[in-house]
Amino acid sequence: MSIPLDTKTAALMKEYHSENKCTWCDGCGDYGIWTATKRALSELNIAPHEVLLCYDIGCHGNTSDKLMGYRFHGLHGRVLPFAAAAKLSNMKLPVMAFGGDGASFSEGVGHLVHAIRSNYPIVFVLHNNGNYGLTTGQASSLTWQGKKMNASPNGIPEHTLPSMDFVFSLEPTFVARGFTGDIPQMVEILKAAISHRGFAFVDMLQACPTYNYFATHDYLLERCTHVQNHDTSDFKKARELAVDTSQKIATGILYQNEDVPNFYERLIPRQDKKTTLVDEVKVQDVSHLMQQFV
Amino acid sequence: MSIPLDTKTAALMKEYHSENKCTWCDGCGDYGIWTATKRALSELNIAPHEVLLCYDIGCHGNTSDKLMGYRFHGLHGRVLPFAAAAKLSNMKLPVMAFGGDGASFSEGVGHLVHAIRSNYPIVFVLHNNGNYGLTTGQASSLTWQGKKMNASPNGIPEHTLPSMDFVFSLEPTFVARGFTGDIPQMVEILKAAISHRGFAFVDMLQACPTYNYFATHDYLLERCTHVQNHDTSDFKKARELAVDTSQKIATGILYQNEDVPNFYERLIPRQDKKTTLVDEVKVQDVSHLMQQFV
Amino acid sequence: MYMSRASLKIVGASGQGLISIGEILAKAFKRSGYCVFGYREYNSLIKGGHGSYQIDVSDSLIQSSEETVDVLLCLNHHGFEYNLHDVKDGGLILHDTATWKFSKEDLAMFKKKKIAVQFLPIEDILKKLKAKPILGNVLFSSFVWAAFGGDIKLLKLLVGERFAKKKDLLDLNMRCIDEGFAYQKETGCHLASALPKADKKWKDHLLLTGSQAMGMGIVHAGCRLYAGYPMTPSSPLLSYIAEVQNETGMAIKQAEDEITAAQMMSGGNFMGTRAITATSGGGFDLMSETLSLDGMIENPSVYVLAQRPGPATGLPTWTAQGDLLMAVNTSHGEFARCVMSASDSEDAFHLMPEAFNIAEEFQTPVIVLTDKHIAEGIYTQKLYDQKKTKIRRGKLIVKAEELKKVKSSDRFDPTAKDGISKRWLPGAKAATYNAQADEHSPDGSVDESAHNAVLQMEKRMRKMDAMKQALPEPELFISGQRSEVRGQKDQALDLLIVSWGSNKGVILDVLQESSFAKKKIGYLHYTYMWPLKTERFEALSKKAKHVVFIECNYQAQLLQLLRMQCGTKENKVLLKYDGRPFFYHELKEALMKHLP
Amino acid sequence: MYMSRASLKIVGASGQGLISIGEILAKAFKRSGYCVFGYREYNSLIKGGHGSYQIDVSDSLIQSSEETVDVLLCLNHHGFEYNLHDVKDGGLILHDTATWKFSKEDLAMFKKKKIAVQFLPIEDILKKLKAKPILGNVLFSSFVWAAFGGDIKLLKLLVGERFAKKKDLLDLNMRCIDEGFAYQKETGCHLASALPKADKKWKDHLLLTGSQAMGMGIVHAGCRLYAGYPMTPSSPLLSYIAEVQNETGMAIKQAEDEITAAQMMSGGNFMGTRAITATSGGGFDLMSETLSLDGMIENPSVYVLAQRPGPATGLPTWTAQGDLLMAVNTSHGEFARCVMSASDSEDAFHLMPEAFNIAEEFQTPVIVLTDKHIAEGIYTQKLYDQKKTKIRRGKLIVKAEELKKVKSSDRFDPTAKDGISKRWLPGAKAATYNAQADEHSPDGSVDESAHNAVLQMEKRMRKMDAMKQALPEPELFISGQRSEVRGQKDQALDLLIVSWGSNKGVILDVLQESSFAKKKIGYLHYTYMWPLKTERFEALSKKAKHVVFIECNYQAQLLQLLRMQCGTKENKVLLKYDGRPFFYHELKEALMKHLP
Ligand SMILES: Cc1ncc(C[n+]2csc(CCOP(=O)(O)OP(=O)(O)O)c2C)c(N)n1
Ligand SMILES: Cc1ncc(C[n+]2csc(CCOP(=O)(O)OP(=O)(O)O)c2C)c(N)n1
Ligand code: SF4
Ligand code: SF4
Ligand SMILES: [Mg+2]
Ligand SMILES: [Mg+2]
Repeated sequence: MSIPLDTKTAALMKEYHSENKCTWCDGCGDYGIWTATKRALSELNIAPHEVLLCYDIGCHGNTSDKLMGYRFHGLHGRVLPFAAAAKLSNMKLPVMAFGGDGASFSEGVGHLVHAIRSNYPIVFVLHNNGNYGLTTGQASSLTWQGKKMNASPNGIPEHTLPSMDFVFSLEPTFVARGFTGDIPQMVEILKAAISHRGFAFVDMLQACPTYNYFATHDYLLERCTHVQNHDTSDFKKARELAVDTSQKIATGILYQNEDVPNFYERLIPRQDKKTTLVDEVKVQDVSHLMQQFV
Repeated sequence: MSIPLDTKTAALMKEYHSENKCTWCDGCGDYGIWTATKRALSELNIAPHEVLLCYDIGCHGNTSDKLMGYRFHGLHGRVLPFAAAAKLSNMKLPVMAFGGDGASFSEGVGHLVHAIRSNYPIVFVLHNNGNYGLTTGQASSLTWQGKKMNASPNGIPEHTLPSMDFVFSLEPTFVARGFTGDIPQMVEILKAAISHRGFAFVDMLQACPTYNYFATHDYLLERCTHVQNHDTSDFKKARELAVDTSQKIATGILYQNEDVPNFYERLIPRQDKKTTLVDEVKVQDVSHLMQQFV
Repeated sequence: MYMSRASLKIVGASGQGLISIGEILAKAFKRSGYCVFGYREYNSLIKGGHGSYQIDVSDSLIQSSEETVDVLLCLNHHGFEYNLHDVKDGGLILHDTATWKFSKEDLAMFKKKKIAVQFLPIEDILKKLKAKPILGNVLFSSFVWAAFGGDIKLLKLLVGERFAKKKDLLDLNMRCIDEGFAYQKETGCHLASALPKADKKWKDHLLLTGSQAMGMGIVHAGCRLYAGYPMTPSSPLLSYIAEVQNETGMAIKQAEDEITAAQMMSGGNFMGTRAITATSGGGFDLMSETLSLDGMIENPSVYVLAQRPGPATGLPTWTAQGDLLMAVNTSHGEFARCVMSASDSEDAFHLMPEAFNIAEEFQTPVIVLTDKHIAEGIYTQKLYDQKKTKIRRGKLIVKAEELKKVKSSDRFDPTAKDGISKRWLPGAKAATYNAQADEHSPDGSVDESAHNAVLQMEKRMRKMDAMKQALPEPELFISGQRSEVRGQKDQALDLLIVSWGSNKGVILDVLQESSFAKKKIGYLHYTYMWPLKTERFEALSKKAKHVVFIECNYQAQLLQLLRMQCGTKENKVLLKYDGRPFFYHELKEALMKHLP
Repeated sequence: MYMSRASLKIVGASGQGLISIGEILAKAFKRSGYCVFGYREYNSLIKGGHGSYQIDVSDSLIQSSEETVDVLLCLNHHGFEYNLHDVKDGGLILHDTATWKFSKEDLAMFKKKKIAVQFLPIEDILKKLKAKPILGNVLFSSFVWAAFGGDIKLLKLLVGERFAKKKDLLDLNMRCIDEGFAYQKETGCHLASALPKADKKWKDHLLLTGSQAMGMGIVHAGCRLYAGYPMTPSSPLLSYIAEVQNETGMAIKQAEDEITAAQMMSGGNFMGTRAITATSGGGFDLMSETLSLDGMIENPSVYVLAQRPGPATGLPTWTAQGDLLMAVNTSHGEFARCVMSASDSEDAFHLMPEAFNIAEEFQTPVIVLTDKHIAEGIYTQKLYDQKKTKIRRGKLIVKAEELKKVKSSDRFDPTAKDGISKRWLPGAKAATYNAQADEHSPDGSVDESAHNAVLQMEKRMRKMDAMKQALPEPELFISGQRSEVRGQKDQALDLLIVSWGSNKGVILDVLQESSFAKKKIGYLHYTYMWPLKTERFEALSKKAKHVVFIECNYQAQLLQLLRMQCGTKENKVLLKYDGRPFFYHELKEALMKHLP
């Protein structure tokens, strides 16, 4: 699985290196996403000071001090709006947001819904380990029904949320699915996501050997299959591929539409501005506004 | 549109009468839902003290003191969890929740998502007027793109949320759509919803002559068509009917599945309990629990 | 020094056009040389609820409403019934319903109080003009304006400005004005006697709401992103900012909820633009977790909290000052914050650059309190002096050569003087850092050691001391004078009034009354509420015969805060918590009782 | 009266089994006749972070931890390095890594402090037994237990209980115990000398965490619905309540977020069951709007707020008392609420029925504060006296004949004495009402009049006065005595200590020390924080030579509240805000300095 890196990429990979030691359990899928993130950025020739990485809270959020880059580690469930506004403020900087399945489908599900329909020009990476890892293995909305979990000794009484159908119902412009056992594929996905025009939803199926004893690394390894000859512009087909995981789990870029303007592009007041919101912080003359009140 | 009421129903309708005068604008669809609610309850022979009606905030929420019954008028976007827990506490009482499109698809969208997947045994009536009425006509997630609204002089930059596809992605067990211009149909829908086993989602397309100048009463009147010969157990067909509103808007009961246990029925600890949670408030002997710690 | 004032109230159902009439007349008065203060009351209903639009005018500065008026303009019968007793002796009631019958008691009262009742045949005139009912507003305005002896040309100009975009209506409007003047002549109904003499200095003033003032202040402050969610009384700010977006070029987001709005505001400020959000109490509750986040990551951030009476939904369209203790104490954990409060259209504007400056200088959240009374109050405002505005960004580093030198661990360096460490923005070619919500080491890595926790807590809390130093003491006013008194810490006062926020206007108006002007009464007005400066208060209160706190809440919240900070001797309170602001005579009489 | 105590600390990486070892040994000590107090430290990581499980034992009541221990059991080298200096003179270090080399400094220190280092060949023994690494925990426990001179049968019984469900493992476990004892004999490593004499009264006590105590108290209180959301340190309560659900028959909902949890708790209570929710600071922020709702609709409601250091994510697995001012002042608008604070396993249980009783009697939200130190502290607890529990539901009407008589307008009748009006439940055959979040008339209809606003605000706030009357004064303890002193308001004290919450245990432990016992030191312990009773404090502080506040926060929040309520003279403070509780010697020494 190790691919030789060109020297430039290798050099950037080093710049992303942090002295802080990783603290995930052995076999945790977060290692893979962490590596793939650094790699994708390096391969895209983005230096640490040229990106903003925004983390939610959870095991995945503990990535925030294990790599370099401008980083933000925020509140449970809230990473998306923070990241979106950061991006809108400086459209020159790529912005990535990372969140857990607990954060994204429970506490923060409203933000996910509205981030998709807003088509913010950011990447969202879902660390999908099917449970609340950091708080010691409670069920998330994506935990399978019938599985006993911390605080759910009888399994959950709710239905498991059909996340992919849900996401597709919101007319996303980019949907991909990766698996933490396949770093090269994750790198490819992330690179495409970072380059996407609007909101890129990336579902990373993540092994959590400590608490997720159903969708294990082996389970996923057996089922995940890279989509072949798939027309990523075919919404209907992509949705079917994404939703039906009964036999195989389709991974790779499932859907992409570059024709839909992103949120910033739709803001009429920003239409022909060359500067960013960050550039424009200065005393603004409001004489013309005052005139309306005389 | 006026149907003769039998005497019992008429007597109950009177019991629901409140001395407080309605305060909606002329032509507001809330009048229709208000009437249909009282009528449905009366026809089901449910007296005011035998029901709990929970209202969100908004123009629709101003119904709460315009009829009798045990009522609750809560916070913006939060009516569902309050109503659900009230119901779980006393399964003997029918519980209805009413909310606006602003409340249900923005501030409280997470509650809607989780109420559907939880299949709580309550009715939810969406007063869908396509805007934030009470706060004077701002856009909601269901406002059409391109329409100028208060605080959105350029129209909204987000996509209009495809509410029906969204709801269906969550595997609902009851979906109906009414139109505030057709009270008898609303009555039929509400009666079925109140009798439903799990979570009944009722989308009432509501005229708002003051702020909604696109999906007007006339617009809706022209398009809304009562479904005929429709198999309400056909999920796929129901979803298509619900989603495709390009020509006609299908109204009536679109989908119903009584085979799915509701949330309460799934709670193992409540499995063979004859009493309600309300009945059980008394000092509980915890000797057996203490024993585990000696 | 008795203030000469006249007042007019338009009453009816919300949606009946009372705002149009009010706005036209208010503008007409101002342009004729009067200082106008406008006050609206309405219920939380779209239409049909009882509403009023009151205009108080004077030749000198006026920022309060009387409880009784010279003219009552009734757009419906309910309004008439409801406000019947609010007409002054010798006043006038106007209405447009030919069929009204008055009760014996009413007629007796009219007689006793010498109140005239004048009917306007609006419907007939409109029919004659083949005009829609909506034009009744212009007819009403025109009649009233004529009765006040107003200039017909001015009114035509104003109405012309209003309908500039609807040319077809313009002509009909002008004819309505003519008809209004004509009918006034016919009736001979004159009001001019109630008016003080005009003073032309007001003509060039702005006439605007506190929300519009604040909105312009926000634009002026270099704020480029507004993320909000509608909630009265913060909605007018959102509406204004949104309305002018194509002129200002700002990015506006009506978010999916208040949590989102707060997070977006925080994200924008973190990235380095200036961003703001606004809400009312319930929405602010939801933002409180984000406030705590901003405290932890030392993020400059600005929250506008527009107060209305709570708890819960409370009285959504009314006013209160019940959220001060909350603003100071809400949000889990302990962290530095600044709470300031707007008082009127003047500081609603000027506080905005200041809020951002303090946020950036101290790298901390700032809460700007306002209330419904300010947000929807209509002020006559001198053109804002834009020259005095400076943008201060504190320890923000932007120069390439300095950026080269920073280390990751400079960002949250706990040894930083005053607790304020260097800040630089994402995207800057420099060492990167982590804005970390967990307790962290200087570069933002998680650090859970006891040693570090103490260092970082003290770093962040030291900013409170620095801020307290930097903030101005509360303003002192002396009865009979309208402008602030500098220095004079140790005045011996007959009475010391302490208050904050929107009470300022009415308190100062009342203190111009001769009975107060001849005593030595001090008014200490707090704008910066937290950290709380107490020195001036302590000095003055020691020498004052009496101290009275005036607040629109139940608990006397400013008094509570002062007690917490410095202890105080027995104080008197004048509290109001019925959703209404203090009115002019009400306050005057209440204060009389406290005069030594 | 010197307390004789011994202590043992297991250190290593989280997930390495230190909890198992700790639990087994703690239970073994208790069953042998010791009072045990357990204290855990760990980082917010699933595995790998440094963690510790400390057991302090004594023959008499003990509720604090020492900073240095008699025995340090190291499960990894980092633990050894990190806690090396926490071993007492003459103490013992145990480890299981044959290859460890010690530095010169370490060896010198061992020598100087007469610290013995003992290696256990865990790996070899397990290999011999063909047992999995996890069984190392039992081996460790067995060796330590043997070294303490413990009874092998007792240990086998305990381990047997633990593995009752995994019969296959049982045999291997027993053999591990034998091997542990055998190896201890071989080494001759003895620890018994550090132990005080056992007292058999402890044998029948419970050994449980504060969360388990609170969980049982909740069940006991007749609470039938728990709606929560995981957040340390409230999660253990959720886990416990969920674990026993099939025994208790309660309905449990792990909600989608804290807002939901609070709304569900409120909905359940509104319907008439008893329902509760629990969270920590950040989650509580999100609940604060609902708190305001409960205040407005006068809904009995119970919120558990388990404190940890903030702001933001802060130190999620550590302790603090930084949310008191928030609990008292958060949420928009002004309304009645009760804030109480648990101190230990005793009142964590007994406060729960009380919380519900107060909520129902005063129809108001109740916030129960706890903190990580209580939630995860391990207490030796006398069997709870269940007989003293009464369910009080205040003005709740359930009888048919009384229900027949109620009018809709009784529900929020503002003339009700103490502000508490009649309450009856949805479904009752009676006049119906509207639980209205808008300001309302007595039957819950919207009423925005000034008159009504005042009446209803005063109705709700009057409940604060009634509650203040009804709540008990803070408890007074005198140095050298463990139980509360009644009456004696006007004791002249050498020193008055004022504190609250989990500090109680360590303060009382320290006050048994002879140097304190011989002075007249009073400890005033607050359990009911709001409304705040001040009479006893005022009386005592007037006559005390010194007053010192002990709090685990930066601002001295209880002191702030007392100032706000009654003003206080200059007070001293002993504050800690590093995420750790006060430890025994630390507090002892700090207090010494305050002795007159
Ligand atoms: C408001 C709030 N509620 C709860 C928590 C506790 N909490 C921290 S992380 C987390 C969920 C973790 O699950 P997920 O998002 O799936 O991330 P994972 O740990 O699985 O990567 C929770 C509930 C919190 N920090 N803040
Ligand atoms: C937390 C909070 N945010 C905002 C508001 C203000 N508010 C009241 S009703 C409402 C939305 C109304 O829209 P909708 O739910 O569609 O109801 P409608 O009035 O259209 O019936 C809003 C934003 C509030 N009361 N509470
Ligand atoms: S608990 Fe699961 S997600 Fe968290 S670090 Fe361990 S393996 Fe990874
Ligand atoms: S604004 Fe619209 S929804 Fe509200 S009362 Fe008027 S018509 Fe009805
Ligand atoms: Mg997860
Ligand atoms: Mg609506």
